[in-house]
Parts: sequence; C-alpha cells; structure tokens
Amino acid sequence: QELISNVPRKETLIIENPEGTIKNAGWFNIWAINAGGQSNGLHQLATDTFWYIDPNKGIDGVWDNSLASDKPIYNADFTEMTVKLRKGIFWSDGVEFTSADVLYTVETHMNTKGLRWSAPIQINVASITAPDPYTAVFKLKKPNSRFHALFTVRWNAMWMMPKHIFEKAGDPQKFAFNPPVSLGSYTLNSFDPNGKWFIWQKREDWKRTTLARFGEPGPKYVAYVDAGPPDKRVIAQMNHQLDIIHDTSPEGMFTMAKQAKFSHGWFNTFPYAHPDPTLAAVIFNNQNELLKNRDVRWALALLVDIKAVSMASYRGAASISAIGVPPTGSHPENYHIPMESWLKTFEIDTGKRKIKPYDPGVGKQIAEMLRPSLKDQIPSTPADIAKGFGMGWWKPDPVAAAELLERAGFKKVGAQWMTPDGKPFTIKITVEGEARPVMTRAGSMVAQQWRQFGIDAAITVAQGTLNDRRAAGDFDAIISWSVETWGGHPDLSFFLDSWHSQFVAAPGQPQPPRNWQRWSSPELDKVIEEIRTVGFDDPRGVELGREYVKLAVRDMPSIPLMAYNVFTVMDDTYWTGYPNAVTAPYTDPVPNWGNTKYMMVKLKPKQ
Amino acid sequence: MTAALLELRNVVRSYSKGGLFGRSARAVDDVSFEVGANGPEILAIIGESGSGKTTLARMILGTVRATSGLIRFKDFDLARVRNRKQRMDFMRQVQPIFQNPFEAFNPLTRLDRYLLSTARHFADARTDEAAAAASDAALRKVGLSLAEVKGRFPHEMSGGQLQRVAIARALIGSPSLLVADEPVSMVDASLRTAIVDLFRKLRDELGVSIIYITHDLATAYSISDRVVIMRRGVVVEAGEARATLDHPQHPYSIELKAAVLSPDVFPVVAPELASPDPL
Amino acid sequence: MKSYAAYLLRRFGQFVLVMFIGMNVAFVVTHATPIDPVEQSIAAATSFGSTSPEAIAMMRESLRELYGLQGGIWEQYVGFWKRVVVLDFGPSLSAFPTPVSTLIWRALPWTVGLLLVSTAITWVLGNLLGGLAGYLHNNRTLNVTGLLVMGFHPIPYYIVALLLLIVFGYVWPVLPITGGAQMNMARGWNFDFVVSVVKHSVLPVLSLVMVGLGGWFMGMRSLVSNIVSEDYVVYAELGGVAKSRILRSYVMRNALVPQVTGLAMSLGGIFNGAIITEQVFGYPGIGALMIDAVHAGDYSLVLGLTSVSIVAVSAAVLLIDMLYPLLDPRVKLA
Amino acid sequence: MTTVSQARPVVEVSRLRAYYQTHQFGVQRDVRAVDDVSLKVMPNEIYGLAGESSCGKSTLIKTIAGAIRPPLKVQGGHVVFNFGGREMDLYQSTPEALDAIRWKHLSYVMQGSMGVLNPVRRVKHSFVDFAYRHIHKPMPEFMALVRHHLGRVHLGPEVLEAFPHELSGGMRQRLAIALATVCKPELIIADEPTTALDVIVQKGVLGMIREVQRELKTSMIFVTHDMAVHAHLCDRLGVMYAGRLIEEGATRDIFNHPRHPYTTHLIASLPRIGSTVAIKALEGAPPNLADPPKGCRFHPRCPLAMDICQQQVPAFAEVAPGHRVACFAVNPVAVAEPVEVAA
Amino acid sequence: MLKILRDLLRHNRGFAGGVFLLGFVLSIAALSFVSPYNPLDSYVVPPDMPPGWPHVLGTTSRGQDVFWMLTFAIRNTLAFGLLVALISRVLSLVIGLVAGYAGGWVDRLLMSINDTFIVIPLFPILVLFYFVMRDKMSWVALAGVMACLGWAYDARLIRSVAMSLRTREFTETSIFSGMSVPQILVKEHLPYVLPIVFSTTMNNINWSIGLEVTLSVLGFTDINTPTIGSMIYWANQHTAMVAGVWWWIAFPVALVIMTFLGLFLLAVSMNEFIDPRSRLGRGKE
Ligand SMILES: Nc1ncnc2c1ncn2[C@@H]1O[C@H](COP(=O)(O)OP(=O)(O)OP(=O)(O)O)[C@@H](O)[C@H]1O
Ligand SMILES: Nc1ncnc2c1ncn2[C@@H]1O[C@H](COP(=O)(O)OP(=O)(O)OP(=O)(O)O)[C@@H](O)[C@H]1O
Ligand SMILES: [Mg+2]
Ligand SMILES: [Mg+2]
Repeated sequence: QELISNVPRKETLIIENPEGTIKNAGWFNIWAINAGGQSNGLHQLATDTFWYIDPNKGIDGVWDNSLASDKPIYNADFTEMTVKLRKGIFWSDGVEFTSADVLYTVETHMNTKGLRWSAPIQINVASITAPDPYTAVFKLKKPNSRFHALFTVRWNAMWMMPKHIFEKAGDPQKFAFNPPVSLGSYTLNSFDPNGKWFIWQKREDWKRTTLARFGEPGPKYVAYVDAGPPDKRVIAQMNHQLDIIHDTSPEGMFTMAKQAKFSHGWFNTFPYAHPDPTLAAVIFNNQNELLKNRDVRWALALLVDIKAVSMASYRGAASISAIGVPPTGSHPENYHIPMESWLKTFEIDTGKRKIKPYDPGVGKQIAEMLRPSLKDQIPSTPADIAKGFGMGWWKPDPVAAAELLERAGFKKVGAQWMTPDGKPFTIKITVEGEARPVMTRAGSMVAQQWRQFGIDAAITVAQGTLNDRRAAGDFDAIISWSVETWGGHPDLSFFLDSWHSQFVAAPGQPQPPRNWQRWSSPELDKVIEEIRTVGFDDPRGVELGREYVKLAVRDMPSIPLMAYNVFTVMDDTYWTGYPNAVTAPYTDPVPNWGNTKYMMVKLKPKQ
Repeated sequence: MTAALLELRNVVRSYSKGGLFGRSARAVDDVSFEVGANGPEILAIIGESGSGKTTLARMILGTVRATSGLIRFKDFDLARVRNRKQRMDFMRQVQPIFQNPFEAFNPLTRLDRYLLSTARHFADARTDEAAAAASDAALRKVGLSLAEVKGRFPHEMSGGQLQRVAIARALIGSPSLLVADEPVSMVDASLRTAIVDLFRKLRDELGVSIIYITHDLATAYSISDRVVIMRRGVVVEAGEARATLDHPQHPYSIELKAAVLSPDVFPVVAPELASPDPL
Repeated sequence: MKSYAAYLLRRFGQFVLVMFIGMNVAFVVTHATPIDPVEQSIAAATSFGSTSPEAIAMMRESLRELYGLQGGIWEQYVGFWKRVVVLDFGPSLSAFPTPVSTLIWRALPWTVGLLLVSTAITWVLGNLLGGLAGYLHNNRTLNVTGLLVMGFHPIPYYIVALLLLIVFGYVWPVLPITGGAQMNMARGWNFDFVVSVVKHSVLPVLSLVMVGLGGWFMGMRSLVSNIVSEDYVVYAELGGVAKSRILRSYVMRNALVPQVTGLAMSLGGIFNGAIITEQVFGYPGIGALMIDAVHAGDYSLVLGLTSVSIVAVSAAVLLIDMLYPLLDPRVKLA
Repeated sequence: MTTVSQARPVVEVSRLRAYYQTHQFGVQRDVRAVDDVSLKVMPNEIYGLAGESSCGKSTLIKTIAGAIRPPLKVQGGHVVFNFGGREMDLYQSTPEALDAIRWKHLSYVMQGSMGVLNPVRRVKHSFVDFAYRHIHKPMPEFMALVRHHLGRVHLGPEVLEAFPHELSGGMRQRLAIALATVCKPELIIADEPTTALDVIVQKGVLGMIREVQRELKTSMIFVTHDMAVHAHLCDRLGVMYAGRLIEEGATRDIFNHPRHPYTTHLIASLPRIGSTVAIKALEGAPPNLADPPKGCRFHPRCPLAMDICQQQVPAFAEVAPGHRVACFAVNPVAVAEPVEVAA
Repeated sequence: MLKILRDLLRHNRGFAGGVFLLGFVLSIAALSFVSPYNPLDSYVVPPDMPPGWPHVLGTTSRGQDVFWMLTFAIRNTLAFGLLVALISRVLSLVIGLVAGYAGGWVDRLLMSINDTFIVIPLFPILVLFYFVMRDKMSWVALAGVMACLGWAYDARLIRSVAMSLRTREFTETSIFSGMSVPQILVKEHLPYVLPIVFSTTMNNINWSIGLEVTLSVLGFTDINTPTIGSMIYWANQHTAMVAGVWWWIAFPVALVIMTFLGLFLLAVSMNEFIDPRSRLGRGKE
C-alpha cells in the first residue's frame, strides 16, 4: 500500500515538519499569533513577501526581490520607504496581487492589536499610501534604516494578506483562513484534522507566482509530516518514506551516511550538517553578582575545551567560532578571516601576567583528531577545514583561569573554589533538554569541565520553562543563542539593535529577546547608534560589526561556541537537486525555513 | 431482687433481604428476657435453625446493632459503649464462643495468638510465661494442652479441637457472662459431657452466667436453669428449664421435644426403622 | 429499595464532592505553572524574526488582553466554574481563538478507540493467563509464559514501541508505523478507511498489550493462588466439576471483583491518553495535546483535558461502586 | 441391617494408613490420623462412624473419598470401590477415572459444609455444576427434579435463586446434603452433615436420607457425634479411637453389648432429656496423634489396662459374627501384625 | 528466621530463583561504590565500543563505561522504586485497611480523599512539579511526589478486601481476644491482603520505574543523576537504537527485567508461604 493515498509517490516530496503535530490543524491564518502551524508548508509554499535574504549563496545572489521588483528605496533620513511591486503575480484564486493587498495588510496591522506584526507596524508606520497598483509608500514615525527587514525573509517575515478574502472575514484574529488562498507556487491539497500531515499541490498557474522566474517547481505534491522521534525519522528515511529529515542527532546522521546510500547531508562528507546563521553560546547572566565581573567570565571561558565540547555535542561535526558572529554564510569572509590577526594579538591581563588566549589551530586540531577514524571523510585543505570545522578558538588555560578568579577575589579551598564571600562557587547551566539534545550535550560537557576545575557546576534542564526563564533572567548561564544573523548578508543589526543598553531590563523583569545576557556596554551603545544611521548595504556597517566583535571578545558576555548545526538529511531516491554546501549552495536545506521555497524549482524527479 | 446481669427489652433486628431492591425482614422480633437476675444462671436458647439465635447472640455481644430495643449489661446500655476502655471492660466480663469453629479463627494465623492475647488483656498476665500458663490451664479444662495447640494453624485441627480451643479462649479471662453459640456441636458425647460439666462448674463455683445456644435438648435439659425457645425470630416459650422441657406448652415446643432422637431405641424400637418413614 | 436508593444518593454526593475537589486541585495546579502563555507565544512568534524590544513590550500587553488574562486569579476561578457548568472551557491560549473543546473532541476518538481496544485485550488476556497460571501452578508452559509476560512488563514502554517499530517497520516492513490512518484518505465509514485504521492500530495496540499484560497477569495470579485453597473450590474439585468450569466460575469469578475495580479505573484513565504511544507511533490523541498544552502554559487546554479526565475517572469509580453489589453479592451497601 | 448381605462390598478399606506429614522448617512431624484401618461397607448399608473428637474420623473419610490434599498423605493400604461390578482401587486410578465416578457413584459431604458453596453464584448453579452431567435430562426437567429433591430437606425452591450468604447455617448444610444426594450415587460419604440443624429439621433430613437409601439401595458412611442419630440411622457402627478402629458391629450389638472399654464408656455417657443424673466424662486427655502412646492407644485412660496393653497393639479381630474389637481384655491373644513399611 | 529462609531456598525453586536474581542485581548496584569512574563525567573512555575487554558491556556514545554507569543507574533506580513503593504501600495499607475496617463515615471520608487522588491526572501534576521544583528536583523529591500520587488505587483495592474481612467471624474473635485495632489490622488482616500487597508493590515499583523512564524520555527528570531512565534518555539523545549502539539500551533494560522477575518470583513464593494452606501443600512438590 502506498504511503499516501491518491497521490503518486514519485510526484511527491515528503518533508519533516519539526513543529510536529499541529494541534489546530485547520488554522491557516498565519497573521494570528501561534494559532496554527506555519512551517507545515504554509510559509514555505503559500505565502510571499517583498524580499528574501539567503543564509547561503542564494539562487541568484543572496538578495532576492520576490514580490518587490526592486530593493527598498529609502529617503535620505530613512523616514520613508518606497516599494515597487512585480506585475503579473496572482493569488491562487485568480485575483491579482497589487498594492491594495499591501495597503490592506499594513493597515490591518495598524488597526488591530495582537496580530503577529501589529506591534512593529504600529511602532514604525505613520501611514502607508499606494500611488499606483504597483507601488507602496511607507511613511515612518521615526528614522529607521532597517525597516525593510520586517518584509525580508530570514526564516520568515511579514507576509502579505489577501485583501479580497480578509476584508470579508470579519475579525482578522478569529478567522481561520481555511482553505488558505496562496500567493506561492503551491496550494493546499489536503490536511489531517489531527495535524499530522499537510499536502500541498503545485498550482496550475504556477507561472503567475514569483518563483516562476527560476523555472517550474519539480514536485507536483509536497507533504509536510510529523515524523516522530529521532530514531523513527531515521527509520522512515531508510524506508524512503521521508525525503527530508529536518534534523537528527549526529549519530543518526552518521548511521545514515554509513548505511543509506541515497541519503546525504548539506556536506556530502563530514561534518554533514548545515550551520544555521545562529551562534550557540554559553550565555552568562551579566546581572548575576558573581558573573558581573569580566575576569570571572573570562576565567570560565578559559576553562572550556572547545574540542571536547565539539565532540560531546556534535561528535566533532561542529563549526566553531571564537567570536560573537556565527561562522556561516558570508560571515567568515567579513569577520572571521579579516579579524584573525587581531585575535592572535589579543591579550588579557590575569593580574599576574598577560596572556594571548587565541589558538588559531583549533579547527584544524579537531579535523586531525577525527581523521584517524574518519579517514578521507575529513577535508584536507585548510580552507575546507575552516569551512567545515571553523577556525581558531580560546586555548584552555586553567592556570590563567585560576589567576583571573583569584584577582576577582575567589579562593580555592581544597578541591573547591570559593566565592569572595566564602561560599562554594556554584553555577548551574540551564539547557533546554529533549527539544535541543545537542545543546544539552554541549552544556553538560561545559559543566563537566568547570566541575573538574573545582567549581560546583551542573546542568539543569528547563524544558518548557526555558523561554520564561531565559526572558526573566532566571539562570546563571544558559546554552542558547542571542546572536542570529542574516547569514548571507553581513549586516548585524538583525540581533545587535536589541543589545542596546536602553532595552536591558531590571533584574527579575522580562528581558526583550536577543540580549538574554543582559549585557550593557556604553561603547557598544555607540556602535549600535551609529549602525542605525548607516544604510543596510553600507560597508561602514561591516566595520561597525567588527567593533562589536572586539568589544564582545574583551568583555566575554557570553562564550561563543559554534554555529547551530542542523543535520538535515536528504534522500535521493525520488528527488535530486537538493542544496549542497559544495556543489549547490543555492539555499538552506533546513526545511522549516521560508527560504526553502527555492528548493522546489531545483528539485528534479529521479528517473 | 438484685439487678439483672443482662437485660433485653423488646429487641428487634431487621435485615434487608434479597439483592439490590429487597425488603427488610426481621431476624429477631421483639425479644425480651433477663439473665442472672437471681444470681448466676445458665440460660439455654433453643429453636429452629434460622430463627435468629445467632443474631441475638451477636446483639448481646454488641457486634450487631439492634434495630430497636434495649440491651443492658449490668445496668449499662450497650448502645452507649463508645471508647476502647468501655469496650475492654465489657469484653473482660462478656466473652463469646462462635458457632462455626472453622470460621472463628483466621486461617493465616496461629491459634495460640488468640489465647495469649486474651490472657494478656483479660487475665492480667504480665509476662509471656504467665499468659502461656493461663492459656494452658484453660485448654486443659477442655481436654487440650498448649503444647498441642501452640504453633498450629486452624486447618491443622479437627472441628472438635477448634471448638474446644474456642471455649478455652473464652474461659481464660474468667468472664461473668459467656455467650456460647452451639459450642459443642462438633464434639463427641463424652467430651460434650465434660464441657457441659465445666459450664455447670463455672456457674456454681465461679458465678459465671452462660447463654447456651444449642440444638441439643438433652444437654440443655441437664445443665440449664432456664430455657428460651425461639422460632422465626420470636420467643415462643420461656421458663424454668426442666419444667418447660418436661411439659412444653407451645405447639412448636411440643413438636421440638417430640423430634428429639433418643439413643434408647434398642431393643424396643428397632423394627420401626423398617417402616418407610421411621423418624 | 430504600437502602439502595439511600446508598446511591450518598454515593452520588461523594462523586460530586470528589469531582469538585478534583477540579479545584486541577485549577490550582494548572495556575501554579511557572509558564506564562503570553511569554510562550511571544517566544514562538519572535524567535525567528527580527525583534524590536518596543514591539515586544507592546505585543505582550495586547496578548494579555486578548487571552483575557488581566483579571485576578479569583476572577479566573469564578470564570472557570461558570464555563465548567456549561461544559465550555473557553478558547485555547496556545491555539487562540480555537475553543478548547474543539481541540479535545478532535483528538479524543482516536485515544479512546486505541486505549479501549488495548485495555480490553490486555485485561482479558492478562486475567486469563494469570488465572490459568495461578490455578495450574505446576504447568510448565504456563510458568514459562508467565515469565515471558512478566519479562515484557518492566521493559520501558518507549523501548518496546521502538523495537516493534524497527521490526515491523524496517526489518520486515509489513505494517504502517505512523499515524492513525493512511495519509490523505477520505475519512468515513468506508471499508478502505476502516481497514487502514485497523492496520495502523496494530503496532500501538500490540505494544500496549505487551507491556500492560504483566500487571493484570500478576494481580490475577496472586488472587487466584489465594482462592484455590478455599473450601468451595476444593469441594468443587471433589465433586468432579469440570476443571474449566472450576477455573471460570469458581476461581476466576471470585477473583474478578478486584480486577473489575481495576478495569474500571483504567478505563477511566484512558482519558489521560498514552503519551509515548502517540509520540512514537505518531498516533493522534490527547496525550500529545496535553504535553503540548503544558509546554505552552495553555492552562485553558490543560484544564479542559484534566476536567474531562476527572469526570471520566470519577464516573468510572462511581460506576464500579454501583455495580459492586452485583459483582459480589456479599458486599453490604452500608 | 439384620440381613448381612453376601454380595461384594461397595467399598473395601484395607490396612489404610494416612498421616499428616509436615516438614516445616527441617522438622518432620507425622500426625497419624488414620493408622491401619480396615473396613467394608456393603451395598444397601449405612455404616456409622463414631469416636472421640479428633480421633481421625474426618481424615478416614477424606481418605476414602479421595479428598487428599497435602499435608495429608496416604502411607499404605487400599481403598477399593466396587460400583456396578467394576472394581477400582482409589489410589491406583487416574484422576480422570476418579472424576468420572464422582457424584455419579460416589459423593461426599465434608465437615463444616456450610462453606462449600461458591459465594458469588446462585445456589442453582452449583446443582448444575455438580449434578447436571450425571442426570441425562434436559435442563427444565433437571431443575424440576432438583426442586423436588430440595423439598425433601425442607427447603423451598426459592433457595435456588439465593446466594449462599443469604441463608442460615442450617439451610446451607441442608443444601450440601441435597447436593450430595441428588444424583443418587451408590456410595455417600457424609461427615457431620447435620450438626447445625435443629432437631425437627434434622429428623426430616435423616428421614430423607433413609428414604433415598432404601429406595436406591445406596450405601453410606456417616460420621456424627450424635449417638442417637447413629442409633436411628445406621446398620453398622464403627468406633474409632486415636486413628484406629477399635470396635465394629451391628448398631444394635454395639449399643446393647459394647465390648471395648471406650465404647462402653461412650454408650454410657449419652445424655438423655429428662435424666438428671450427672454423667461422668472420660478421665485424661485424648492422645496426641503426633506421638501416640505405645501399645494400645487407649491404655493410659483405660480402666481395664493390663501390662500387655502398654507393649503390644491389640489386633482388630472378630469376637462374634460381624463384631470386631481391638482389645486385650476381650481378646487376650490377638496381637496385631506389624504394618509393612510403605514403599 | 534464618531457618525459614534456608528452607524456602531449599524447597522453593521460585524463591531461590528470585533471591538469586535480586542478589545479582543488588551486587551490581553495590559495585557502584567501587566504581573507577565518576558517573557524571563523560568522555572518560573511548565512545561507542561494543562489549568486550576491558569494557565488558561496551561504552556509550558519551564515552562512559556502560557497566559502571549501570551500577549507579540500577542503584538509584532501585532506591527510587523502593522508596516510592515503600511510602505508597504504607499509605495505601493504612488507608485501605482502616477504611475497610471502620466503615461508615470514616470510610466515606477516606474514600473521598482517595478518589480525589485517583481522578486527578498524574502527568500534568508531575510535570508541573518538575517545573516548580526545578534544580531541587532530585529523585528523592520525585519519589515523594509519586508515592503521594501512587497509593490511591491500591488503597481502594485493599479496602475492598478489608471490607469483607471485617465481616468474617475471626475478626470478632480477635476483638474479643482484646486485640487493639492496629493489632487486628496488622496481625489479622494484613496477612490476607499481603498477596495483593505484594502484587501491587511489584506493580507499583514497576509503575514508578516506568514512569521515571517515561518522564526521562520526555525529559522531565533530573538527568544529572544516573538512573535507568536517564541512561535511556541519553541513549535516545544519541539515537543509540538506530546508531547500532544497542548495548547502551539492552543492558539497562535487561537489568530492569532481572530485577523485576526476581521480585516477581519472590512475590509468588512469598504468597504461597503466607498462606499456610498452600505453604504446607506445596512444600514437597
Ligand atoms: N447478614 C445477614 N444478612 C441478611 N440476613 C441475615 C444475615 N444474618 C442472618 N440473616 C438472616 O437472619 C435469620 C436468622 O439468622 P441466624 O443466623 O441468627 O439464625 P440461627 O438461629 O443462628 O440459625 P442456625 O441455628 O441455623 O445457626 C436467617 O433467616 C438469616 O438468613
Ligand atoms: N492439615 C492438618 N495438618 C496436621 N494435622 C491435622 C490436619 N488436619 C487434621 N489434623 C489432625 O489430625 C487429627 C485427626 O483429625 P480429624 O479431622 O480427622 O478428626 P475428627 O475425628 O474428624 O474430629 P472431629 O470430630 O473433631 O471433627 C487431629 O489431631 C488433627 O489435629
Ligand atoms: Mg446460628
Ligand atoms: Mg471431623
């Protein structure tokens, strides 16, 4: 019996939806907050907006004008943004997409509280006008050089609403939008009321969508399914019942690489994984009395042996980063490589002496460590090694760490470090647990290293409370990420803007997202303020970004570890043409990204 | 006239009968009598099977509550027994011997437990030795010894042995009232005589009153002072034992007496057995 | 008549009381959660997007308003009871504005179907085997079966489920390993769909039965080993009553009373769902809903689910108490 | 009873020994409840069994009925049935063969028979379970027959619908009797079946038993402590003491001429209504069967005890036609053969 | 006492088997005290080694020796299961016996409390407890909570037996022998319910270990403490099952099965021992 009834397997692409089961499956109104699923194909295949920035090389460069026909056009002081729209784009019910839809979308968000993008629109937009059906003009309340980011897809962005549907629907928050009217190349075919699967179907008029510029989408049907626990995903793909696994454990990946000859990852060989433009780090709570002191944070950083962490978390398949920028996309060219010489000379004063903590060879050491067991799976050129494993990192230096701690007033009594007020130095690393196994493994290794040094360290699994605890600053250290970037574009404001000290919450109060470490630095504030005044593509932006990197290295508000690697596994049995790090880095394979719509046009059925 | 040891006035007990939606039926219906009004005595209760004798005994023991009516022991209303001390006082003076010896002991417990516990609580035995001695003494009165009983479980004993253990247990604490529900039904004639003699001795020498429920009219006749005859929950006749049994008045009592089998069938009556309805 | 009616009335009062206390505990417990549904929504809505801190503050406020969380705990408590009385648990907070009841009713039939079947099979089989093993305690085959059953019992359910999945889904792929029915199949009472549902339930049921059997088995076995030495069993054996009849009507029938109690309670318990089964086999059901709701701090949904379960279990307990006199005629209705 | 049948006995017990053997925690203890007993029961005969409490009557009866459950063990001897001309050695037969004769040819009422009914089933089901397969009649006829039979023990048909706990002890005992007699077997073994009955009912029940027995020429072994019942019911009487038969003979002979000192005492001590003479109970305690006295087991309590009684076991030998006694005072020369040791 | 044990060992094969299995498991647990490794440390041995020498049961993907991990895990899991069982047994016995014995309003009150515990769904409570307790969530705390939630069902079962025991005549005999209520409950009624207690204890231990594993699989326990559950948790995180590291799961599971079978055999033979009717009966077979 076929896996899916009434749909030929050969014409179907089956993808894991990491959201799992969508409990409110019949809800497709993506503008209401979290009422239904979104990476069930909805925001990959059915919605669209002005621009996309690719985390990798992009299908036609990193920047793609999707619904917009051009880049955003700002006035000189960034108080007005004009968008030119493409012509000939139609909703799946045959209505043309025009600036009226844009107007409707923005005005609905201006007039309704509690839609997903209501707040940023209401804060930024003074008014919107549509001088003609293919132009929309935003008047902003205050200068904002990054306003277009709201409509630029990195994973997702503010999607366009079909005016002709929603204006008849009444309260936009209570409307299920079922069946959804699509602006992408696919429409909904059917879905499971219990939220286990969603099947999308290529539009007859796929030519009237933005994707048509790149050709015809390959799969006639795309199914997004709840694939179950990690072991089961692996089994499903080995049975060729799941074309794309969103993520599996490193061990699962290795098994597939060994046993399933049609399965492969983003890299065909080690380390397989796709590094998301997301920087996993040991984030300190900088408001914590003990951790307020930079010396303490640096001491803890110098106790981390990144090689062991890489082994424990990803079994070596990690791309490490010593600085506060993920080593992915275009970032190594903009940050890691140019800054290496600075890093090599960077010194810290332990109180007793000065040391140069940077070790440029760590990436290579990891590669060499793995080579005996993995042989030619391990790349040999320094460039490839850097790409796969990252470059340098901080050399473990317990002696310097001890000196730093002593300078901060800590004392070692027996085997145990004591705080300045004589209590045992206890530190708990909060990890998410089940939902992020690899991060949990990293945290547990870091804790072990601290513990072996005489600090009473352990992990604590937060599970569902992670969001609350992270927001409330209810942790000593947490394995998470406060740095997320575009990946393909060097601009750092995506996360950096919210690191301004004006937004740091008082202890106990909820901290707005991103600056989880609650770090405030007047020097950084200056950098951020300047970024706000320069354009998105201005080369000055990169220089300012490097300033940030230096400040973050000096203060070590959080210990950068590695990119968030995702072991997306793709099966060639039915489809070929998946994105690939070496031969086809046209987009990110991680299928819950909105950007993965580009994959559809590259996929070809296997004969 | 001294106050009666035990007094029952208009005692009624009804049970709901027959499954979920049954009516209630009176197992004991308006029974009144006294025990020990004129010094220690043995009161025999005889009557039909199912006539409420056991139920009556249980009400006297306080293990079944009377639906209505009054039961007083030494001028104390049994319905007012509340705390453990009152109960213990009561049990020190009133002890039961239950009808079915196979049911009266926990099959999972050794028999001596009951004896020793009784000795400790009601015979003021302070030490293990004293308790054992008291138990042994009581067992010897019924033709057993502690050595024979110790460590044995109920199913290792014969019916008569169990019945005797039950009697011995009741005797340990020298109570002033014994409620004996068919105490010798499973004992041979010789032993039965011995036990009945024991009851008599208890009454005469120790001043124990005994309620003696039985189907054996012969022993009832030989030891009891008064007799109560019951049928279907009602007392049909009561009075001085010998007079009543010699000359029963109520038709049921007459029938009862007539039905008693006599061992003296030989040689006179033997051919009768050949007749189709001999009994 | 009178006494049974009085008993019923008293028992019903107890039922209402238990439900009331239970619901209150559920309310307190769910509201004690440190998870704030608003924070969860915000985290989910913003974790992949660019986020300006001012926008977040604004969003927080409007969500609080939207979810109706501004009132004090007392107002929420009163509101809760008002809704319980009309059997409406309000909108889910993590799938706002879909009503909680919609979410529950969508998942419930699957859970109930699956667990009803597996509980029934487990109960019957477990008792049968346990009864046989207790009665024929020297039978070799039965002793080996017993050890086997008991051997499966302690294996963590997750492992059993996954092993079955590997064996029947990969090594010897004869059975579907995921979902409640084939994807994209028209639902309804047609043959194909029913066959598909049955096929998809085989592995979940099998796993539940394998693991669950031991409990009933052991209970029955120990009950029976007590009953076989009762007089009426011995006597029936002496009477040459057929062994099968003795086992059925004498031994098992007497042991059944406590086992039925257990059955009723586990039937009530099926409203709690089978979390791991649902997870491993991708089976639709309310267990997953519960986990999801707990994680999302969606106390409307948690409360809805707990209330359903509380009502179901207390009703089941009430039912056994009402049926008790039928099962064991000796029990008095005092 | 006057006609001593020349036919083959229904059951013949020879040199039967049955001990309660407990190996509890290393120590073995034998209670010699039945020690070298031989007896025969003829067709159409009621054989009474009397004796002191705990002398082993129930054990003997259990052994004859094949109701052996550990710790009771048969150590030696035979029990041979003869139903319809077919001989069958109880302890050499298969369980299936035994099941086949139970209730059809052989039924048994155990002591304390109030507890033998399944507490959760209505009484009628017990009748069906035990008897239906032997009475080859359709169900309605069978039930009619049962109802009729219950009438004989003074029970109304409504008890069939009752649960056992709803009935008084006496009613349950009558049910047990009815259950054992309904199939009209050739041999009924009854252990104190009337202890809980009042005299009126008892009389009726005994009448019923007698009637059934006459009608069908059934044989019966009947244990009771009530000598009056023996006197009225039994053809022959065996008296046991401490695990052994000590006297056996026609009921009349035993009542009129008891020979063994224990029997003499037993007959003499019968209470009689209307008599006020104090009866003397037997001196001394019943022997402990785990460690019985050497020689004649009665000698410690025997008024006629001689030296030989302490040394030798008296043989159970015929002293008059159909009358056997085991006593040196009656039969000074008969010494029992030692029992062979069980394999 | 010793004699009883020796006799049981000699005559009852089930008992001997149970003792042997449990003895084996316990000695494994005892070995944890001489473990050369700290159970918290990972990557102390080469990862993913199949069973062999020197790592007899292989090593995990976390670089831990399975055998020595197992000594800790089984120790903690056993302690956990026993603690839960102990506390909940005491509760269910006391409440079940008292309710069944006392009857009337005492019974109704106790059963109302009891039923409340039965009807409240376990899972949200445990998870919530986990969320609230956070770092203080040790296995002892979890055991306490589970014990408090795990007695009600069995109390009802025990009560149903106690109710009928109350009506048995021997209870009256005990009362009239001057025994106090606790004495009657403990000495007279307890032996009757012991078979049920044994089987429910087993079920309870199994339930608690199972729930601990379930909670672990779902990630709601203290994964710093090595238990069977946390071993499986980590194995899952490394997809040990599909990665072919079967020894990481098989041996812990095997040990749990051994524990359980040992308990089962003990319970069965103890049942027979407690009932003197069957004890004597089966002695020789
Ligand atoms: N628990 C009970 N529930 C219902 N009816 C009962 C109960 N106990 C006794 N009865 C009924 O009450 C009546 C009297 O019973 P009781 O046991 O007192 O009789 P008895 O005189 O002792 O009889 P016997 O001589 O047979 O022992 C009987 O009809 C019996 O069925
Ligand atoms: N299961 C047993 N284990 C050990 N000894 C037992 C067992 N059953 C009975 N006995 C002992 O065997 C002896 C004979 O018992 P039995 O029941 O045969 O006596 P009985 O003659 O029927 O007495 P009664 O007339 O009192 O019923 C008694 O001493 C008794 O204690
Ligand atoms: Mg009675
Ligand atoms: Mg007897």
